[in-house]
Amino acid sequence: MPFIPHTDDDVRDMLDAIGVSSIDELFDEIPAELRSGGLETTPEGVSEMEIARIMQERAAQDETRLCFAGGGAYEHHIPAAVWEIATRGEFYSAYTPYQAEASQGTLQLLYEYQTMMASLTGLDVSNASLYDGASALAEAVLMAVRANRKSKSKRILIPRTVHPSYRKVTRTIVTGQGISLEELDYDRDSGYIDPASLPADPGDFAALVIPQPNFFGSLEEVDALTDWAHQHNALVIAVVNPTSLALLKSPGEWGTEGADIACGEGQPLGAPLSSGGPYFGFMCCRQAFVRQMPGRIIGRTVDLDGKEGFTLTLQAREQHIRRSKATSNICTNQGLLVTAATIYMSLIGPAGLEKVAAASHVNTISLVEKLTSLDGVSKVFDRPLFHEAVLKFDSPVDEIIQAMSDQGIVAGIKLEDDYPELENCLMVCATETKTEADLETYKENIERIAVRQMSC
Amino acid sequence: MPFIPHTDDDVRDMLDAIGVSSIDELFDEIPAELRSGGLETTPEGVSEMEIARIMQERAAQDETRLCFAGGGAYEHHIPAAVWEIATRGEFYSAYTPYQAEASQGTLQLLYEYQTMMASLTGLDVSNASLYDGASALAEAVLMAVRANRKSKSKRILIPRTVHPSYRKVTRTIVTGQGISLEELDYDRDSGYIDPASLPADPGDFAALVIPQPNFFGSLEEVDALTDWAHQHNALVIAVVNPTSLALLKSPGEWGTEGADIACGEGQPLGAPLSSGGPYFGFMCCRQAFVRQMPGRIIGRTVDLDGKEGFTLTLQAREQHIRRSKATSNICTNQGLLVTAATIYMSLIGPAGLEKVAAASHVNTISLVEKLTSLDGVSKVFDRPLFHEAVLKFDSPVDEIIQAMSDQGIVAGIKLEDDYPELENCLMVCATETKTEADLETYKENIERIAVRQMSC
Amino acid sequence: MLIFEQSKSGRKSAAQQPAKLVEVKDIPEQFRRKSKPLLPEVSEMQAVRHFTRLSQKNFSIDTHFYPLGSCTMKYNPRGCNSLALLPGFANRHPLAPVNLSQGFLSCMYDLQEILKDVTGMKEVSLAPMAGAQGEFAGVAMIRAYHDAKGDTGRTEILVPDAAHGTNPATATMCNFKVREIPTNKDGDVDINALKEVVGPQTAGIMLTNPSTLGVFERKIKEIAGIIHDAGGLLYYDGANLNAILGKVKPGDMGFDVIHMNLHKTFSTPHGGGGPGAGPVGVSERLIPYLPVPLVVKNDDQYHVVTEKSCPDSIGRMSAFFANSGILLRAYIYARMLGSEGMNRVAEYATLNANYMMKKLSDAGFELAFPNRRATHEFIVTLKKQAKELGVNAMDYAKRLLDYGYHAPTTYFPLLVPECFLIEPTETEAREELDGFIEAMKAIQAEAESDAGKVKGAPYTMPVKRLDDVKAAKELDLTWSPVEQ
Amino acid sequence: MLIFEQSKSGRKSAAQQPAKLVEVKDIPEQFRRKSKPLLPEVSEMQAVRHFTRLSQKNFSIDTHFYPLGSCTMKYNPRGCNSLALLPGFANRHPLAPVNLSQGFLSCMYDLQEILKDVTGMKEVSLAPMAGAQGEFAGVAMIRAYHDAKGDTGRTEILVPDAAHGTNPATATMCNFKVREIPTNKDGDVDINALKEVVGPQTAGIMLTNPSTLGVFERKIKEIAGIIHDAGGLLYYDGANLNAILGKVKPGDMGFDVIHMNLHKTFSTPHGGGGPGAGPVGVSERLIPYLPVPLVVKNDDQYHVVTEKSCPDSIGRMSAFFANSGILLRAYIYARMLGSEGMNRVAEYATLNANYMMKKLSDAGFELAFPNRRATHEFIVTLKKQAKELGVNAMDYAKRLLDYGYHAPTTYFPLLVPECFLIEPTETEAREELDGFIEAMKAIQAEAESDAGKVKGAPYTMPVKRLDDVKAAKELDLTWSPVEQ
Ligand SMILES: Cc1ncc(COP(=O)(O)O)c(C=O)c1O
Ligand SMILES: Cc1ncc(COP(=O)(O)O)c(C=O)c1O
Repeated sequence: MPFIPHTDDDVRDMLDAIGVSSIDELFDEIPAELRSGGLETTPEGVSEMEIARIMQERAAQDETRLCFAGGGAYEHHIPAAVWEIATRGEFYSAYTPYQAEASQGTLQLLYEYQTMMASLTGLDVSNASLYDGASALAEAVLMAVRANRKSKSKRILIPRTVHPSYRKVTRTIVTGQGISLEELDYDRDSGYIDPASLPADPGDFAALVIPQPNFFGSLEEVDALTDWAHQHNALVIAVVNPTSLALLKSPGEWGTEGADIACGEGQPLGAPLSSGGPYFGFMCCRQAFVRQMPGRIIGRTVDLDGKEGFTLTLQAREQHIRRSKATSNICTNQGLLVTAATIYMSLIGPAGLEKVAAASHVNTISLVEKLTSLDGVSKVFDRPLFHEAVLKFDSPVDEIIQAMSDQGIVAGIKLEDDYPELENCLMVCATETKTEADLETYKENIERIAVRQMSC
Repeated sequence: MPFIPHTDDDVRDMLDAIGVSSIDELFDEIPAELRSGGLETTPEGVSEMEIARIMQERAAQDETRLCFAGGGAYEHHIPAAVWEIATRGEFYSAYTPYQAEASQGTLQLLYEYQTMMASLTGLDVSNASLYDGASALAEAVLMAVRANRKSKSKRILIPRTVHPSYRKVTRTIVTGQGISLEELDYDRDSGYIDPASLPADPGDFAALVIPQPNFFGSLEEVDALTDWAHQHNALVIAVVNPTSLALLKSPGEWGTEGADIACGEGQPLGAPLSSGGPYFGFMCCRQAFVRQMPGRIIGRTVDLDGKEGFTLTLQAREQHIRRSKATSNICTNQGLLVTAATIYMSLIGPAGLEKVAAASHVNTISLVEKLTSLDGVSKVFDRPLFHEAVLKFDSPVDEIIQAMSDQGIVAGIKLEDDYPELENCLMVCATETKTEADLETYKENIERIAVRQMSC
Repeated sequence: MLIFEQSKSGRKSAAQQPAKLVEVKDIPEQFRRKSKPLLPEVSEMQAVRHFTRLSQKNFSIDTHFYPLGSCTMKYNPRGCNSLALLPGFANRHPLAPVNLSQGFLSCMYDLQEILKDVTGMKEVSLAPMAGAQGEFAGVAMIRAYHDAKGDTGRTEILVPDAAHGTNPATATMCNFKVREIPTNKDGDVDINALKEVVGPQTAGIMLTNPSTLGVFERKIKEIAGIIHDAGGLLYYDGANLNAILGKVKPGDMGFDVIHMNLHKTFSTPHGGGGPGAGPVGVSERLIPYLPVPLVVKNDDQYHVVTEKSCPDSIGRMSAFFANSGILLRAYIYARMLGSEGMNRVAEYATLNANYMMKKLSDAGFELAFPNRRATHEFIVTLKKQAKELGVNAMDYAKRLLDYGYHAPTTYFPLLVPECFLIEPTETEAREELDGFIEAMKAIQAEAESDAGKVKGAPYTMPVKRLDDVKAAKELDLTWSPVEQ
Repeated sequence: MLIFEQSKSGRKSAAQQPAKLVEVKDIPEQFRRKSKPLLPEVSEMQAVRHFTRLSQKNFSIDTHFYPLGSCTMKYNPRGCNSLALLPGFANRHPLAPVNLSQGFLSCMYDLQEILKDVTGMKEVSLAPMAGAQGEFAGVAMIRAYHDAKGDTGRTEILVPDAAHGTNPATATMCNFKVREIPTNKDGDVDINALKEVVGPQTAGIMLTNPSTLGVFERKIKEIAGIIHDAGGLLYYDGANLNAILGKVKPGDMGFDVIHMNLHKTFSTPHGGGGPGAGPVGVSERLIPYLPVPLVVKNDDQYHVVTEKSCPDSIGRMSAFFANSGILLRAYIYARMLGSEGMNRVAEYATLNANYMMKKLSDAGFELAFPNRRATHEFIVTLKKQAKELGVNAMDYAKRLLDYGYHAPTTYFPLLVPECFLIEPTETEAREELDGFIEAMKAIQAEAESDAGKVKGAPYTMPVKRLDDVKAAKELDLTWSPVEQ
């Protein structure tokens, strides 16, 4: 009986104490016709040793030698200490800190996290996490519609340079409430939203979403976009990569007044790629909007002796108090990942994060230079970029992806499903984890594949 | 500056406080002619990310798919909880528990460990570990010579069925003190010490070493051997595999009076194979000999309030008190491994250990049956065995070992270096980790190799 | 001390940084950050020591009995964690090509199958990242279903008054009006009240069964009939699935759509707040609307199915696959339990709850539903103590901490005054239950003899009772160096 | 509560056991065990909870400043641990064939090279499993060297009175007579006394430099001359290598053989007692006697050299290679530090020690060697406090625990009365040092105003001061069920 501590004696004594003769009797309120005959297709239980063998074999199938894909999930070095500490039972197996006095570890850590994120984004306050970057954007959109006092509009302007999945998730979540997402197209040469292309009279809208860097890795004209939105009484929702914020202007500094809400994917801060999750969404905003913010928030307070302590606060926004009038239905968030991120940021520090960002930037540029030196490979956009770039090949990229994966290499991300205009394009990323030799390996493989393609 | 927290300001302030102008000045008592110019061949420092890459590449070279070698180091399933808990900082980074009040975690654990080991071996007391099984035997020999009141002899009888490395290590350690190790030869058909072959008048000797199971995996006639030694006023040192003790008679029950000292290799209790270490040596003995036992011992006592607590005790045996008259020079032992072993034994329990032992036994027998069903493979000894067996091939085993290792399989242990009479012999072991399919894999590979050998 | 208070300009964990700061030439000044972000500048050891010590200030399953009702705080097997973090899994990019994905996808496919078996639903999507997101997906599917039929007048979702807050909040997010259904005195849904509000405007009902009152809704078939007859659909909140695993299947009760909380029933870690995983299961008619991605198996190859081939899907819930690493842990757990093990979960969780209920009742504590069986949890009400002794449920909760027990869920469900919702789970030994019961008795005695002592608790935690009012009034949500 | 007290017959961690108990038919009854061993019968969660909670009762580097003199309690990088446990390393059998060994052996070879560079010795063996075993190997080599020359009259090993206990104990184990050399008032070896005892019976001398008195032996060259002139050899106890890493090489000081404590200088974990690793390095003339195995490189292949090809070797120290996993950790650490990093270790360890020494002296604490520089450690003597206030070093030590600091080494070296041997290490921040100094001042004030308070310490640990006398007199070394 895995994980069940009862001995036969225990069961007998406990049944006696209850006054029933069998465990089954305890289920006697369940109408007999509903009782199932047990599970049918679920296999029999196995020991940890057996499942370990199974999982090792399966994991081995997916072993990646080199990963050059980004697209919202980035391979960064994660200090060993991060997960050795985050998986300590006291963090790993605790619940949401409802009993504050018995949860000061988690609560103080979250307060520290909020401080770090607010500073990184240049905004006043942070919540304690949302599910992931995409759903954080959805929540930001809902929040902006609630928070914008100057506009009753339910229109949101969202560039096509925002991550396609983020736009899809936002659509899933906000359309039920009658919110419309209007897409802004991008400049085909530079892969960014040209401020000059914005309509002079866009009509009433609640918010403009601004990604920085955008999905293609290009940098947007965040100052101009921010000011334009504010001029039209709209709020600005920044979607940012936290690593990039060590190099790039924080949303709080965009334009004259700064963005109003910043959100994004926390994965680069210590979470492994892990097939897409668990990651965490972060969200920060101006102090004025804090009561519209979804998710848990931790506050510093004092105890009966006046000693500093930490507790969940502003719970009146949340579903367990406000129920149908809550700012969001979110309850469970991504606490463990925030724990890891807080440890990560503490280990990496401000200088370290800048070095990571700079190395990723320079490595990607170097990779692009190497690859575009080959015949048949060209760079698609001519904008400054952070750590991703779109490359065009003169043949279908599926073959490249396939051939590279045979070497255990993830070559990048194919774009044409979401951007039909970007046929034969691959988006690549080389973070600080890549060495000069790794970049050469990529190039050599492309050369090899190209030769093979020609000879077919 | 990896791992150094000082800022430039700190250094300046601290130098000021000391009253020197540079760190170098602090080394001014070292004669100038001794000062080295720094390191010469040591490479420059690398980051954790870089060393991780290096180590991953090196570890990948040694990746083992299936291991059928034993010979004193056994692959057993290690519950994930064992090392997740043992590497918690509080266990991992603590020193020997000199300040008992601030080390109750380690101390209580060691007291629990002592209890478990004493019970497994059927003896009264246990120490808190020695380096490994081989050096534990060496210490047991020294101890027996000290402890034997009935004999002043420095002769030790040691069967050739004791692990060859254990005999070598013991020789390294005890010969300086004039102790002689006399080897007893084994029965060529059965691979054990035939009690009938023992001399009627062996002369004065301090102790007889009895391995169970012996190096070949065969079971010795421990009762007869124990009684024989005791009849000649010698002590009995048992060398045992702790896993086997779930199935086999404990040393305390051997013969009429039981063994006097039991020692062995603790690795099977939760330590990974890890190229031979760190493992731990265990040692247990009768209460009467406790003051002759080397190594740390933990005792239960009370605090000022009468509350139960644990502390290092009988320190008067040890080098830090007794100096040149100590029972041993051992200071640092293998505490972390004992931590793991204690967690392992708690998770596996008495029934689990028996199942592990039984499954290893049955798997090995099954492997032997499969292999000896092939032409040119035969079993060498006809004794009952625990979980190892010696097989004879009709061609040199180096080729088999090599060919198998190309498949990531460790085929077993070659014996002829230490036992010239066992030419073309391989010792194999199949623990509970091996499935029927694994055993078949072994067999199929042997068939394949044999075919290839023939076709050469 | 906060990590920031240990920070010093120029200090760093050098081994964790790329060796050099390479020069960034290609990013024009106007895009660059000017100010240093307020991240700690500490040594590696300072960080390790700080967070190790912080961790010790938490109660957790690994250290304490944690009978938090509705949360299923059972043992999180360590093996699930280490195996989910095997390099092949941890380093797999979510958009890795199909031949670097078969290991992961095979686990996901198998998990979908197990969850179908467990719930009796026809198809399962692993997409939602927690219970509440599963609820969202479920209610959105209900909307999509009605919409597809052109049945757009269904504007209301029914929710029992005992429901978890995420239920009404979810309905609102999906733009439904929420109507509360009262509970009768035995903890069942008030059928008459239900009949009164059901109608053509009813899109569906959200039910938890066993309910959050710790009792099994006996009239579930009748309720299903009422709702279905009115053209509505039934949503099952699977937070309490632990109580009936292998015993009753939601599909058999008549539910059309359900979510599961794998971080409860399938024992993935709560991590001090999350992550979770909230897969949804549906009956035949809702299959087209399932959120994507889904995993299918063709010719022994596993593939991800996305919105491209599911035009009616409510869409994506996350940027990539889902909370994949959590799903892996749940899969490993499910395989270790196996079919017999799952059955046992419900049995022993129920045994433990009924035992505690009986013992606490014997000790004089008032049960919310004395005539009912406990399911995997049950409710004690301390309203008498609050009224007569001036010691309320919160006081008992805080004092329990001093006795080494995490408090049960307090003040939920809202309709039982001064309540404790107690869920021991199947992984706790009888000795722990007895210890908790003894603590409750001891606190009762204290409350009777020295109420102030209980009201002043806790005394043995890192802090004494915290001022929540001050926290909410004088908001202090981030540390700032100026104040120091 | 002991784990045995949570044990109940028939309880188990089922997921950790092979599914079935297979029948054992081939082992005759006479060999079989009859009684069930006293191993705990607990659930997986009970074990996890028990040992997690036990761990919290420890002080450790990861939680506390731990300035234990002579023990070099510096930060143990987490990366060293996780990388040494990579599956390729953790699962490698010690007797794996050579082509499943190149990864491990290359690390060992590289580590040998680094240690040669660090120590200035000609050859290194990684075989010894801790410092004391390294000492044994070293002294055994000294014996083998003399024996090989037929110089069998050398029966004495000289050891300064300040030496660590393992030094004389080792000499005894190697069958040498130990002669103690006194220390002069500045902490150096008394050269005149040394000259008096040196002679043809001298096999060698065991020295620690810096010595365990926290000072650098300035006359080391002269001592080396005296010993060498008499035909003896110099043994270097490398426990204090942290103080001089990259600054002075033992080989340059004239030592013939040395051991290193990698669990000190190379920051491998102490694990609550061990494991360690005590490699030995030798000068040219002792190479033939090095313990086996050694790793050599031929044509880009790494090989293990054993006793077969080293006929004069003192032999093996362990059943297999050595404490391999610890050597891997040390190698990883060495690579992260690199040549510059090692230099810095000595510099900052020395800076920290001298800073603390100065500050404590300023605060009125008496230094054992006020006229000397501290090396990486230094000694304070509390003899005045013991005499005048009746508060001894042990009392100060216990009271420090209440202030959140592990005590320094007490009562060692034996020749300084009521001493604290304080070693902060380079990984501690100045703030920690200042905190410790403030605690010492506060305790001093307490000792002066309320000696009883200090003598009754500690108060905040899991237990109060323990009765060591009872522990030794009424031996209770194992738990037994009968007594309960
Ligand atoms: C009954 C019930 N429903 C729904 C939820 C919400 O699930 P989650 O927290 O995973 O979003 C919970 C969780 O607390 C719950 O107890
Ligand atoms: C000076 C000195 N020499 C030798 C040793 C013995 O080393 P080990 O404990 O590794 O056996 C120590 C360890 O405490 C020591 O401090």
